[in-house]
Amino acid sequence: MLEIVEQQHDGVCVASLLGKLDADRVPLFEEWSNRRNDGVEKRIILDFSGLTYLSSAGLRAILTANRHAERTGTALLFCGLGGMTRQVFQTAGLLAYLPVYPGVKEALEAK
Amino acid sequence: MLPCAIEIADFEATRYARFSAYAREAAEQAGLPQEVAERLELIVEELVLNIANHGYHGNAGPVAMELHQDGPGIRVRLMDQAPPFDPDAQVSPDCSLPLSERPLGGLGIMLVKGLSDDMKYHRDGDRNVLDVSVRPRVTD
Amino acid sequence: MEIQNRKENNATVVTVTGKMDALTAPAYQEKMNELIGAGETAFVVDFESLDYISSAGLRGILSTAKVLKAKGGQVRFANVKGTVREVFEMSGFGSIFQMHDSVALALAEIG
Amino acid sequence: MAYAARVDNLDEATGFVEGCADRFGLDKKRTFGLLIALEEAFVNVCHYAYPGGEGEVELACGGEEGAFILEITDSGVAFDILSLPDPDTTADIMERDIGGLGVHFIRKFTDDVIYRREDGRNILRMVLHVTT
Repeated sequence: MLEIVEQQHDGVCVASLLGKLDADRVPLFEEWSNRRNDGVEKRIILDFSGLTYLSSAGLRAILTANRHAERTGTALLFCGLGGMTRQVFQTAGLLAYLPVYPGVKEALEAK
Repeated sequence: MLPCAIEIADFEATRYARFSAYAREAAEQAGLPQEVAERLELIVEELVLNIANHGYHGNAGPVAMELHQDGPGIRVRLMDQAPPFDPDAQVSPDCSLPLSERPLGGLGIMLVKGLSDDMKYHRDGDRNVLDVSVRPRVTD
Repeated sequence: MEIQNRKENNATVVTVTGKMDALTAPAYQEKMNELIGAGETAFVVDFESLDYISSAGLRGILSTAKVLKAKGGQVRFANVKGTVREVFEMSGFGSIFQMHDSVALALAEIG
Repeated sequence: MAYAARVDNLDEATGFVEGCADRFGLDKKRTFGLLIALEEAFVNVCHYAYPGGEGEVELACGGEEGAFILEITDSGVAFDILSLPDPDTTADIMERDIGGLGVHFIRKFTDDVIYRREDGRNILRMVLHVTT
């Protein structure tokens, strides 16, 4: 199961990923990111605190979304990485390259 | 429950969860820590998808998995009849490259290497045999 | 076809899912021979999720049962239902094999 | 529909006949029996019709006066599978012969089954009545 719940915080879109982002759920995420990364939003915060599982297929989708966002001028911010998802980010060497914040609050405060 | 095994004569990528969910359930039933079960699930997903997509090039083929208790952890053995392929010998993508230049391939094997604790490959006749151990870790 | 096996007390429970036909029956035979070769002597074969069986499947069952019997072992079948059961009865397998309504009942007979 | 007479084409062959039976409106239970009968005949052609060589097996489905018809044709050596006796289904496990069940199923799961040899070809015609 994967659910993407969007909320507005001070005019910034916060998308919470709930459930699993594995090969089966990648199309759902791609569909969402293609729809959302249209350059309208200046900044989207992806909250991973409700994500229990992330595989390389999910990671590829995230990296693709990130590239796409860079082109359309949207900044993707990541937060709420814990346990499994943090290990996956770390193992793939992404922590140093993506804007990762502890929680939504810190991501909102980021310049 | 352990040891236990599952094999699919005509495995295709779309059915990877038959293996990954099975592995997780077996680990949980064997009373292994949640974090071992979670890593095992991911490792199995990556490996069987790799077999289906690269080993069998998207065609159906036989894949078998065995799970054994391994001290405080679990050992998974995966067997397929695709051309010889040793995941352990693969070079991981260069993580010092900026994101936009980094290739998107190779991430799966990289995760498997990072999340497992031991990996041994051998070729047995026409089969690839891969043993991967997952042991409890103290996470920070 | 998919085959699962697991150890339960003194027996090995083998679950067969899908179709047991000329294409897949050899995999069943191979798996059973491997387990018999590894010293397993008591089997419960669960057909709960088997939805097709042809004579090739029956041949696989019969030949492994013969090997097992020669070694003093036993095999029992659980959840043989619907058309699969009809095929069993039609070929006289109903009278040469022990069939049980559940895996637990079959295991209880093995003791 | 023609297939190379190889067992690994069984899935495609059963898929084809299942589709025909579905369009004809054959119920699930009868379709199951039909697929078993098909498999037995198909595998038999693959194993015995073309010794040492390759050949084809042709499948044709059709409906006729409330009956579903399946014809399985090969141009291999003349052989009538229906000439085989039914196995002894009462023998005990060690005495049971491993072969012979195939033709038993073909007879059991069809209402009529007719073999004919025509122009150097074997044709096995299976008939399933819808009203029975």
